[in-house]
Order: sequence, then C-alpha cells, then structure tokens
Amino acid sequence: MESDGTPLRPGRPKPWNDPRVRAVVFQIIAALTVAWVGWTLFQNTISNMESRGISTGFGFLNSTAGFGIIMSLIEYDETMTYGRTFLVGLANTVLVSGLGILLATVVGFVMGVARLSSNWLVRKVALAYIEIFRNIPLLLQIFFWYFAVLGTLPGPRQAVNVGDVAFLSNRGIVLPKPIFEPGAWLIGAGLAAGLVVTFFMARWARRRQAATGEIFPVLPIGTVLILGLPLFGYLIQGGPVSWDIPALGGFNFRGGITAIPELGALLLALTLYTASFIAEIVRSGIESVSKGQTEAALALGLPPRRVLRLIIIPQAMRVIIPPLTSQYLNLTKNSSLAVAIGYPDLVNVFMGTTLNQTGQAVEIVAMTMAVYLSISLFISLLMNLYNRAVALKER
Amino acid sequence: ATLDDVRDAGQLRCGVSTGLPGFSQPDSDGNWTGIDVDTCRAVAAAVLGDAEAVEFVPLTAAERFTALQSGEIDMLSRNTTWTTTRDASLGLNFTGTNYYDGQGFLIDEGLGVDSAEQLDGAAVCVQAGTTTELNLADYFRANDMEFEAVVVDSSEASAQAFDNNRCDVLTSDTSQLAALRTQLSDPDGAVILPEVISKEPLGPVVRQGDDEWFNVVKWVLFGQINAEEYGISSANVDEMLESDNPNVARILGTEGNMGEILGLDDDFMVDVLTQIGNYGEMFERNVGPNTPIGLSRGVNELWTEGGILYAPPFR
Amino acid sequence: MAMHQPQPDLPPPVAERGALKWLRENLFSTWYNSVLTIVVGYWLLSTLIPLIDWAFISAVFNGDGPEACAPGAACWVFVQQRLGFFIYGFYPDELWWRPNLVFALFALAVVPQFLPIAAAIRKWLAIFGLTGLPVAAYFLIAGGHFGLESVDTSRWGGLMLTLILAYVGIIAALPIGTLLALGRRSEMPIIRGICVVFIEFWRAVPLITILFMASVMLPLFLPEGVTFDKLLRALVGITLFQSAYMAEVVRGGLQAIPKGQYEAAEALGLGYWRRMRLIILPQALKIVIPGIANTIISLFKDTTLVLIIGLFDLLGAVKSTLSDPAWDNVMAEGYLFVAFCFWVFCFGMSRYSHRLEKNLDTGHRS
Amino acid sequence: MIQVNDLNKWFGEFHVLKSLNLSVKRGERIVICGPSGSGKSTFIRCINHLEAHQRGQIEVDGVELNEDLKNIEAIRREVGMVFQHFNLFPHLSVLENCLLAPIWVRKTPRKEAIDTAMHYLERVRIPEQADKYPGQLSGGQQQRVAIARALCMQPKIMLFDEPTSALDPEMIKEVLDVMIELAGSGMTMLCVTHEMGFAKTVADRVIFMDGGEIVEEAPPSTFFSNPTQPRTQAFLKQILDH
Amino acid sequence: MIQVNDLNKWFGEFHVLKSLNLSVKRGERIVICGPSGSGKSTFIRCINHLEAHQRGQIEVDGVELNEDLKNIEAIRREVGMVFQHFNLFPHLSVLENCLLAPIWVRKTPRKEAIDTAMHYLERVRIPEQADKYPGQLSGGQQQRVAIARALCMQPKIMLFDEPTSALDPEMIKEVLDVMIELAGSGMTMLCVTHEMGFAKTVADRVIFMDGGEIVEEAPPSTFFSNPTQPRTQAFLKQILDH
Ligand SMILES: Nc1ncnc2c1ncn2[C@@H]1O[C@H](COP(=O)(O)OP(=O)(O)OP(=O)(O)O)[C@@H](O)[C@H]1O
Ligand SMILES: Nc1ncnc2c1ncn2[C@@H]1O[C@H](COP(=O)(O)OP(=O)(O)OP(=O)(O)O)[C@@H](O)[C@H]1O
Ligand SMILES: [Mg+2]
Ligand SMILES: [Mg+2]
Repeated sequence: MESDGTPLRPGRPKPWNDPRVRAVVFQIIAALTVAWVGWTLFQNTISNMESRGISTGFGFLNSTAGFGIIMSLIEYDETMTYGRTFLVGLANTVLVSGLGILLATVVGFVMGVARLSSNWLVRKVALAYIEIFRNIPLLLQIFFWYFAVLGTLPGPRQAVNVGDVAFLSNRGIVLPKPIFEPGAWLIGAGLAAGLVVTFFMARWARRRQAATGEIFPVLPIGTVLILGLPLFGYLIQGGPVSWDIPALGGFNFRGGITAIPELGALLLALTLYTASFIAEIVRSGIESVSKGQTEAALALGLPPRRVLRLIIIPQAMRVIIPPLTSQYLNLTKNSSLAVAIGYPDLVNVFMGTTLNQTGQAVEIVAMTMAVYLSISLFISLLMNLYNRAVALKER
Repeated sequence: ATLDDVRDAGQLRCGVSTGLPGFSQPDSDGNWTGIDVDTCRAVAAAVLGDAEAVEFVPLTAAERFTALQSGEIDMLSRNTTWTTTRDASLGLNFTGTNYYDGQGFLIDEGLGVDSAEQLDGAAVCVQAGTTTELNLADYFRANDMEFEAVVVDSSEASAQAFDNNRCDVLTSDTSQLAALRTQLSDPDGAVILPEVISKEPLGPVVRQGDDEWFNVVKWVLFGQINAEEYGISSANVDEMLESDNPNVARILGTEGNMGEILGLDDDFMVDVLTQIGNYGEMFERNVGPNTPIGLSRGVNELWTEGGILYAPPFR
Repeated sequence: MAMHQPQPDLPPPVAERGALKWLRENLFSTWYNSVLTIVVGYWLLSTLIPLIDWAFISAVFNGDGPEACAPGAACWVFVQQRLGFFIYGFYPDELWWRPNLVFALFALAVVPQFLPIAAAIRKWLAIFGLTGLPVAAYFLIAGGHFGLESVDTSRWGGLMLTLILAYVGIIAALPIGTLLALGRRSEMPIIRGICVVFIEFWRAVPLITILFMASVMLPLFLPEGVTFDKLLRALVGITLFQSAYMAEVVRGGLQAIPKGQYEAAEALGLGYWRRMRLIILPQALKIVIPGIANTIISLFKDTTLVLIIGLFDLLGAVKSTLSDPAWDNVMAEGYLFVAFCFWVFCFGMSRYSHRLEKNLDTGHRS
Repeated sequence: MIQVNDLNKWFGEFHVLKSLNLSVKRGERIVICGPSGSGKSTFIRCINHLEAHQRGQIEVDGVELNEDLKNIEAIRREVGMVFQHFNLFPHLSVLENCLLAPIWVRKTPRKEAIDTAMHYLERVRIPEQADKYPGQLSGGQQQRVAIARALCMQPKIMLFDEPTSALDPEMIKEVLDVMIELAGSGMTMLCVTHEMGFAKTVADRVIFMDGGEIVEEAPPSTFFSNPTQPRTQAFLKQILDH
Repeated sequence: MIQVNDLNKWFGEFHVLKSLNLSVKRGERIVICGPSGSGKSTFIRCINHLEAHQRGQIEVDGVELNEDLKNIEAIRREVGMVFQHFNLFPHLSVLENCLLAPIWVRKTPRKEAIDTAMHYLERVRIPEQADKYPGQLSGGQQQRVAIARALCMQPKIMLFDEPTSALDPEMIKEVLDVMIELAGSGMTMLCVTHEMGFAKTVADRVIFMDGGEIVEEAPPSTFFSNPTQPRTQAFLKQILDH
C-alpha cells in the first residue's frame, strides 16, 4: 500500500453520525437538564421561602424546645433545645432499629431453619407464618398490635402482676431498676473478668487444639463464666444492688424502668414483618449449599452439628448476608412508621413536633433525610467490605 | 396574589382538622361541618360568591403550617392558637379570632381527681405540634409536677388513646375537650377539670406578605361579627338591604365601597350572610348549646353582651 | 456359572409404606421431633380453636347495627354495614356504578390470566389492562367528560383508591425502573452517575418522608402557582420510590444476559433501542419476574402509607370508622378485614408470578 | 467486496491485530486458521464492527467502516455473522429468530419475511422445527438455525467464527454440509475454522494467522501441501496429527 | 474388611438394591460397573451410611452398620470417599480442606495434621496448590485434592464413585494415575467406574450390577475375556465399542 509514513486512520464520520459525538452531546444535555432542574428547584425554594417570610438557617437548633417527650434514652427535659430533640429522636430510632434487627434476625433464622425442619408440622407452621406476615402491610400490623392487641391490656390498677416486681399494663411493661451501691463495682468487675477470661480461654483453646488436637468446650464454660463471675461478685459483696421496684402510686407506676407500649407494638410489628422475609432468605441460603457438601462432610466423619458449623453456615452466609443487609436497611427505614402510633422516633419528634413548632420544614426534612442516607451508605459500605472479604476465589 | 389565584381556580383551598366535632368534621359522605369549616365557606362566599367552592384539605396539627407556608392551601382554619412565634417567625399572619378558648383537662370521673394540681405523675394525652403541648410542659413545671406526654398526631387519636386508657388525662382546648368527650364510649364518665391553664385565641391564618388576601380573610370574619352586632342574619338579609342604618348599609354594601377597597364585590357580605350567616348563627349551628357539643357563648359573646368579641367597624 | 436369574421387585417393608411411614418420617422421626410435634400441635390447637370459634362459629355476620353483635364473638356486621365506605370512600353513592364498571373491566383483564384460555386472547386482554384500562378508568372514575359528572379526587377512597394507587404505581414503576436500570448500565459516565445517585437516594430514605414532602412541601419547590392534585403527588412519590427498587431488580436481569445475545443482535444490524426492546429486555425481565413480583407486592403494601398524609385508602377508611363511638370495640374485626383484603391480593400476586415464570419458560438451555 | 488496509487494533496496551491487509472479491471463500489467541475472532469481528479498530481502513462493499453510525448500519445489513455459541434468542421461536432482522431492519412485510425464512430454514434442512424454541433443539440444529437467521437478511457476505467448535462430532457434519452447500451457491464467505477438511473442499484461499499477523496466505492446495512459513508448518503438523 | 449380607434398599416403592452379598478382604481392590441407574452409587453410599438400608447387614471392619450414631461415626472415620463432583469445600483453601477432618474428627494436633496433609498432597502431586482455593483449580486438580482429603483421615477403606466421569479427557489420566498408585500401596478400595483400563490394571475383582443386583462377579481377566451372563456381555460390548 502507498505507505508514506503517515498511518492510515479510519475516516472521520460526520459528527451527527459519530456515536462518540452523540454520546458527549447527549450527556451534556442530560447534565444540563439535571443541573437546570436542580437549580430551578433551588431558586424556587429560596424565592418561595423569601416571599412567604419563612426564616432559614439552622439557628433554631439552639432554641428551647419546650415540649415533653415520653421516652428518651439520653437526658432530656422540655427546657432543652431543638438540637437535643433531634438527638433524642435519633437515639430512639437507633434503639428501635437495633432491637428490631436483633430480634428479627433471631426469629428469622429460627423460622428459616424451621422451614427446612424434618418435622412436617413445624415446616407448615413456619410456612404459614411467612406467608401471612409478609403479605400484610406493615402499617396495618403496627396498628393491629398497638390498638387491637396492646390496647386491650388492663389499666395500671389492674396490671398483670409478675411477682410484685414487674407489671404489664396498657402503660407498658414496668421492670425493677437496679440501683448500684458502693460495692457494686465488683459485679461489673466480675462481668469484665468473665469476658476477658472467656476471650483468652477461646484463644488458648484454639492453640491447644492446634497443638494437641483436644477440643475444649469453650461455649458452655464461657457462658458459665460470664454469668457466674458477676453473680459471685454480687454474693461476695452481700448484694450491693438495691432494686427500685415499681409501685402503683397516684396514676401510674412510679419507679422502675418502663418500656412504653408504643415501643412494644412497633418492635413486635417490625420484628415479625421483617423476620418473615429473613426466614425466606435464610432458607434459600441454606438450600443454596449443595447436598454434596453435606455428604462430603459426613463421609469425612464429621458429626452433623459440626457439619452445620464448619461447612453449611459459612457457605450459606455468603448468600444470606447481602439480602439480609437490605432487610436491615428496610427495617431501619420502616421504623419511621413509628409516627403512626406516636413512638417518639426521629421522624415523629423531629420531623413532626419540632418541625411544627419551628416551621423550618426544609432544614428539618433535609436533616432527617441526611440521617437515613448516611445510615444507608454506612450499611452499604460495611456490606461491600464483607462481600470482598468472603468472595469465593475463582479462576 | 392569593386572591387572584383563588378566583382563577374558582375554588378556595382551606386547611382544616382531620376530624374534630363542632370545628371540622366530615360525615360519612365527606360533607364537612363545623365552625372552622364555616369560616372557610364564608371566605369562599365572599370571594367567589359560592360557599361550596371550597376544597377542604384535612391536615394533622403537625402538617398544618408547612402546608400553609408551602402554598399547599390558601388559608388555614384549624383551631390554631395565635401566638407570637407563629405570627412572627413562621411567616404566618393570624387574621382574627373565631373562638376564644383556653386549655383544660379531661379526666375519668372514677379517678376522683377534682383539680389539675393533683395530676402529679399522670400520663397525659396531647396532640403533636400544638401549643397545648408547650403549655402542658409549662404548667407542670410551674407546679413542680411530673408528667408523661403521650403524643398523638390528631385529636381523634388523642380521644381514642384516652378512651383506651393509654393516658389518665386528656389535655386540649376546653372547647375541643367538650367535642372530644362526645366521641368517648362513655361520655358521661369523663369530667373537665375546672382549671384553664392558658389563653387560646383560635383563628384563621394566612401567609405573611399578601396583605390583600390577609385583609379579605380578616374582614369576612369581622363582617360576620359586625353583622351579629347589628342584628343582620341569614333570615333577614333581604329586609336589611332596605335598612336606613348606615352601619348596616355599609356592611351589606348598599352604601360605601367597602368591598371594592378590599378587592371584592361591594355586596360580598350579602353572599356570606345568606349562605353562612352571622357569627352567632355559625356558633349556634356548630357548637352552641343545642348541639351535641353544647358549649355556651361565654367569652365568645359580643362585647355588647358582656363577652369579648369586638370587631372594628366597617367604615 | 449358572445363568443369573433377575430377582423380582419386592414391596418395601411395612415401615416403609402408607400413613404409618408418613407419620414416622414427618412427625416422629426422632425423640425431639416427637416432642416438637406435640408441643407445636398443642399450641396450634389451643390457639386456633378459640380463634376459629371467635371468627366463624359464634361470629355474627348479618344484622342492622351494633345491637346485633354478641360479646366474645366477631362482629362482622360492622364490616357489612360499612362496606360501601370501605370500598368507595366518599365517592357519591349514586355514582358507584362507575367504579363498579372499572372493577368489572379490571376483572375482565385479570381473571382470564389465571384461566386456561387461548394465549392470544390472554395477551390482548393483558395489553388492554396495561393501556386501555387505566385511561378508561380515569375517565370513568374522575368524570368530567362525555357528560359524566366530575368527582373530585378528594372524594376517592377505600379499596378503590388503594387499587388505583397500586395499579398506576405498578404500570409506571416498571418502565421507569427499566429506564433507570439501562441508564445505570450505560457506558456514558454522566448518565450512569445521574441514575446511580437517583436510585440510591430513593432507596435510602423512608417512604413516609417522601410522602410528607410530596403532600405538604411540594409547592415550596415549584414556581409560584403551579400545583398538582394531592393524589397525583402521592402517586408520583410512591412510583419513584418503587422505580428505584425496580431498577435494581431489572439491573440484576440485565447482568444475567450473556454478552453473545448483545453481539448477535448487533450483528443483525439492530440499533440500541431495538436491541434492548426486542432481545435483551424480554429475556432480562423474564429472569427477574420473582423480583418484579416482590417489588410490586411491596408497592401494593406501601400504598397504605398514604393514610399518614390524610388520604382515605382502604386502611384509612377502616381506621377512620373505628373511632365511631356507636361501634364498641370492633378494632380487631376492622383490621382483620383489611388484612384479609391485602393478603388476598398479595398472595394472589405472588402465586401468579410463580405461574407466569413457569408459563414463560421456553425451556431454553442456552 | 472487502478491502482491509493496514488494520491495527489494540486492547488497552495489547496489540492484537498488526497491520493486516486483505482483499476479498465477490464470491470468494476464505478460511482463516491459526492458534488460539492469534486474533482470528477479533479480525472478523472488526469486519462488521463488533470491535472498533484504531488504525487502518476497512471497506466493505464500497462503504468505509468507521465510527459513522450510518455506514455501520449499512454494512451490518450486508454482512451476516454466525457465532461459535450460536447466540440464538432463546425467548423467540426459531421462525421468530429468523424474522426479527428482516422485519425490523429491512422492514420487509411479515408475510414476505416468513416466506424467505421458511426458504432458508428448508435450505438448512429444519423447516419442521420452525415453531420450536432454540432451547428445544440440539446444538447442530441450533447452529443451522443461526445460519438461516443470518441468511434471511440476504447478506452479500457471511462471516463464520468457529461455527462448529462448540458441537459434538456427529453434529459437526450436519453444519459443515450446510456450509458447503452455501459455499457452492456463490456466497462470499469468511470463515474462521479448524476443520481442515472443509478448508480443503471449499476455500479459495486459506489464511494463517499467528500473534495478530497474517503469516501465510495461499490456496488450500499449496497451503496444506506446501506451507512456506515454519510457523504454519508447525501448526499444520499439530492440527493434522490430532 | 467389608461384609455385606442380603442388603436390600427401597426408595419409596422402588426396590433399588436387591439382596446384595459381598465380602471384601483387607487390601482387596474391587471395581463396580454397570449401566446407569443400576444402583452402583446407592450401593457404595450404603457402605458409609450416606444412605440407610432397610434390610440386611453391613459390617465394616468388624463394626455393624445400623442406625447407631456411634457406629456410623466410627465407620465413617475408617472409610474415605471420593465423589464424582469432587465436593470440595469452596470456602476453605486446599490445605484447610485436608485439615478439617483430621483436626475435628481425629483430633490430630494441627502441626501434625499439616504434615500429613502435605504428605498426601505431594502424593497426589499438587503440594504447590495447598494455599489456593478449590475454585482456582482445574477439575483434575480438584479431584486429586478430594482424594488427598480423604486420605488425610488415613482410612482403611476408600470408596470412589465415578471419580473421573466429570473430567475432561486430559485430566482423567492424571486422576487415574493417582488412583493406580494408591492401589499399588495396598489400600482396600471399592471403585465405581467405567474406566475399563483401570479395572484391568488394578482390580482384584470386577462386579457387574444391573437392576439393583450383582449379576456377575469375577477377576478382571475372566470378566473381560469370558463373561458368563448375557447382560454382562451386552454391557461390555457396548462399553468397549465406544
Ligand atoms: N475484549 C477483550 N479485551 C482484552 N483482550 C481481549 C479481548 N478480546 C480478546 N482479547 C485478547 O485478544 C487476543 C486475540 O483474541 P481472539 O479471540 O481474537 O483470538 P482467537 O484467535 O479467536 O482465539 P480462539 O481460537 O481461542 O478463539 C487474545 O489474547 C485475547 O485474550
Ligand atoms: N434419593 C433418591 N430417591 C429416589 N430414587 C433414587 C434416589 N437416588 C437414586 N435413586 C434411583 O435409584 C436408582 C439407582 O441409582 P444410582 O444412583 O445408585 O445408580 P447408578 O448405578 O449409580 O447410576 P449412574 O451410573 O447414573 O450413577 C436410579 O433409578 C435412581 O433414579
Ligand atoms: Mg476465537
Ligand atoms: Mg452413580
């Protein structure tokens, strides 16, 4: 060919037929559209807020709130600020989501395993549970538990009395509250010692197994230590804990710790609803481990419970964890339905009462959404890390 | 401007309560009744000539200001207390008072409580996002008592919670308490305690910065009060049109240009009065002694009758 | 060596046959299984029997009012008396024939999908259900055209509203989600970025905050004077929310299509959109039918949240009548009724998706 | 028909195709062979722009192949391609597979398209399978459908990328038969294959590629009996032994 | 070593194994063959109780196999098994796969277990892959790991269930080599396979099963040259033709 040193290049297409040009133009248009929409919304909001005399900024967070909140994990009274109400709401959201995740995981795993039980009755009961609970809207389930079930509990005067120390009524569950007296440090010390000893015992057991092959029952002995040492401390000090036992006084129980019924209903509904999804995830996770794996492990002489722990669970977990995480996320988001029954979560306290008292809708809604966004991003991050750690090595 | 928007839409969007007997309550066909609802209708009658040209937007207490601020509704008539903060920093304007109220407590008779001072430790049901919520905290703090606030999002829900014994006391404006009591399964078993712990002037609200609309809403209510003062009612509007009394003539637009300067027709009050009636009629019809709510006029009587209703003159 | 005689098949030993075997294998295979069976069985009987008695045997189904009900038994009279409100909300009584007609059309489009009818008819009915039905339903229910009296959306309610929300949401969420999924797999970084941010945002925030924004804050973001119907806004909120979920489901399907399919389509000269429409999406969507069904079911359940922004859907309608003092303590009945309605729809949909999955399976190995 | 000048292609840093030159006349049948990874697939995929090249020119039927979408479309209409793994559309019946491109790309009326499709399905000897789905056919049948599908566009050129290498031995023959018949009908063909019998029977020229270059190019008679390059000799030795 | 008397098994109504009798001495190498579905797999899976039998007796190394968990575990410790599809644990490295059972079942100290494992990995000629994961190995390598894993328990008996039938031809040889070497070391082996070359080389006896019965049992020399039963003849004809 007539090669005069300049390399032959494919001819340039007409710009309007060049996919690269098209892509660039298309993307610029898209970016401009999005930017324009964003900018217009922003402009509208600013000008609307101005023309309607709505004040802007986060200064309101330092003003006094002046309203009461029925349940707070951190110290709160009505003389504190709106910033504080944000934290109270956030803490309550975290509490109900955390407990919900814990309980839903337990119930979900139990039900998922029950679905695979060799017992026909158990299998069918689990199936019925799953099919019923995941096909009914969560909000309805919350109402059901709150109004139709917990609502029928007796009043405080007729409360269900558990040994004169705990009471169940439509004001919630009241439990004795421990008050630690001077010697109580030993109980804490006992607990700490139990944990530390168990930790080192586990390490020691692993090393000993590596060295001699002997298997040491860490779990039962650890449990005994963790429970026993604090008890021992308690006895030695002659019972340095006094209990603030709730008693009916005036209108309600005084003293003790109260778990309000809103929390109970929300927790029940969130747990049972989410657990029905988790059960299916667990079931399919376990089923995804092929039968050959169990057979191979059995053929090696491993006893069934070790097969479960060493072979099935580690493999099932890879399948289970990603959808499980999104269930956790859903549960956290769904906890915002608290607003329907008045549990003081973030949406209820902050996007409800605080917004209403201050009128700073844009700031408050933005803060609330930012909280959920960060939770979601954080969980995704953890999940990606986990996924990378357990990804199967393939060719 | 809102006035033009309303005229263009041919409809007034008015924020009301999701359900409070006597103030705003839908029946099972979705027809709304109540004094707050009539206040909306009166404005619609004045602006559009048709009291039915209203779209009622039911709002919870927590949503109401946002809805008004954002322009979701043209006016809010939802037993809303007039306070400094709301008037100043929320960007809202109260146009007057259609019911003077005060906060009280409703309690189960069986508990044997006869004063609010005995409420130490009680669980109190209260509606979210209300001044009630704030007054409650103030009152208990002032009296050095403890309480547990069971916060619910609507007044019906608060009545329901009280009925279910979720709380010992229900607190709200006394008029609302009277209304809510009718919803209880045993209305006679509950009593309203004598203490009134706050001033609660309730009235319609509009957005700040639209003075024309502000004036319209304000003067429709003043017009109804003046009408009662001068004895004009839905029954006798037609006769009154002939009246020589210059005050009456100015109200009904047969003399002067009161409507025109407000941006309305001069006879706007005729529409209001024929379709809704004067303030007294509105009161009697919705919350008066002959209704299930059974409230007496009390301070909501005209100033000439010993009450505090005092509307500026049409002039 | 002698000729080997095949041995006859023997029946299995007794313990391997019949009900006995079934019982032994399924209920009493080990000692702890037996204990489990007895405990669970006892618990079931002791809860179910009173429940069935309450709900069916001693329950009152017919009557004219609260007086008809008996204590300690379900009072279905309540549901029966208020059924009109539960189904139509505030929709004017004399116009009920309009939603009824829509329900009938809906049934016409949906029911044959479960029946063994010629596939072509099913297909046309399905197409009608997805295109003609929503349009017809809008004109019928909203009115205002063709001499039909117009009925404001604020009067729509009950089951009718629930179905409208769900149906429109489903019809809109699938295409939007598909577009988002295509965008997320696009080679153009800006398009991809926009889609990722959009999807992740909607997936991260709770639906009720979105509904709250849509119902009371929207006018703040729009130019002065621009407004939409409240119902429409709720619908847009729900749809966008579920589109983001749908997008992730569809993306999973797109990823599962082998590269060869793209190449073969390209080699035949099909352009991007045709490639997607004719080759990739039909396969991808089929793969993710279970995921789509799950998203649709959760959309259906999520419609109940409009209650929080003051729309009277089925749950809202029932809940609002529960405070009627005339009816004492019919809470459980009311909620069970709603639960039953939702359950029937959701369970039906999940069964249908299983069926569809099987029907569409053309047995491809590749 | 096809004119390739100084074709170069890189995958990232990796130079896959190095200054290829080739000119194919109408009705010519070319077989391309070479060791795995030598760039054979990449080369023929460049010809209908499934891969973009970075330097050099490709002209197909007088149209230059560049990024111009119009040109690409025009060329793809004239060039049929058959893949190693068939790549039939599993959700469409055999007939629908064959109708798709004529209807949507050539805008042929459906009736007419069906006639053409049945004609080609007969030619590949599976008219009776028209209403089945690809998943229900054997590999050999699937590949024949793939050939019919490409033919339905009535292309001027056919590209084959190892059309028989994913098949069981019994099925290879049925596909090769169809290809031989096609070659007999005067179609311009570019075929990557290791079936040397096929090459001997139908090829006008055999091209041997290695390391991204065309190492040898000759009529089959010379190619097999008298290869000039040592790399070709080594390759032939290995492949014919097998 | 293994004593099987009148073994019968049903799957539901289906009688899979019909009165099997077999006695295997220490160091004997038995090959089991027969058409698909004849119950070969089921039979050897009965021997380490992966399947329960319903009638008859199995005694392994003097221990009777019944529902007693202690006996089952004892027998499984002494019987190694290699599956058709390897069944390696994908979440554990090759070495961990080999350590698992010695550590958790035999309670061997880890160091010692590693030495044994490396010894057997060397014997199957892949010591260098010890730290890879099963997914990173070829089929043949995986099967060799599976053999090493079973050997690490130092079993008295090895069961093989078609260990080569999921492998590509080149890999079959590497696995068979390992098995032949193992046979040479005097291990008692029961092997289901269709590799007749293997059977001829190492088997002491060949057992032919059909329809759940042992139809013929003979040393390989007689079995292949002089089968007595027509069913065996038919089977051999078919398999050797292939
Ligand atoms: N998309 C790609 N990205 C990067 N490298 C690629 C890509 N496709 C192919 N290659 C590399 O380019 C080289 C040539 O690939 P090509 O598929 O053309 O070879 P081939 O001659 O067809 O081989 P085979 O006979 O195995 O099909 C190979 O080394 C391959 O790894
Ligand atoms: N778990 C089971 N349940 C019911 N039937 C089974 C089960 N496992 C195997 N079978 C049946 O038992 C018969 C024997 O199966 P087995 O796997 O032992 O045959 P095989 O001789 O190993 O055949 P192949 O050479 O195909 O592996 C077959 O008909 C099979 O379908
Ligand atoms: Mg190739
Ligand atoms: Mg087998």
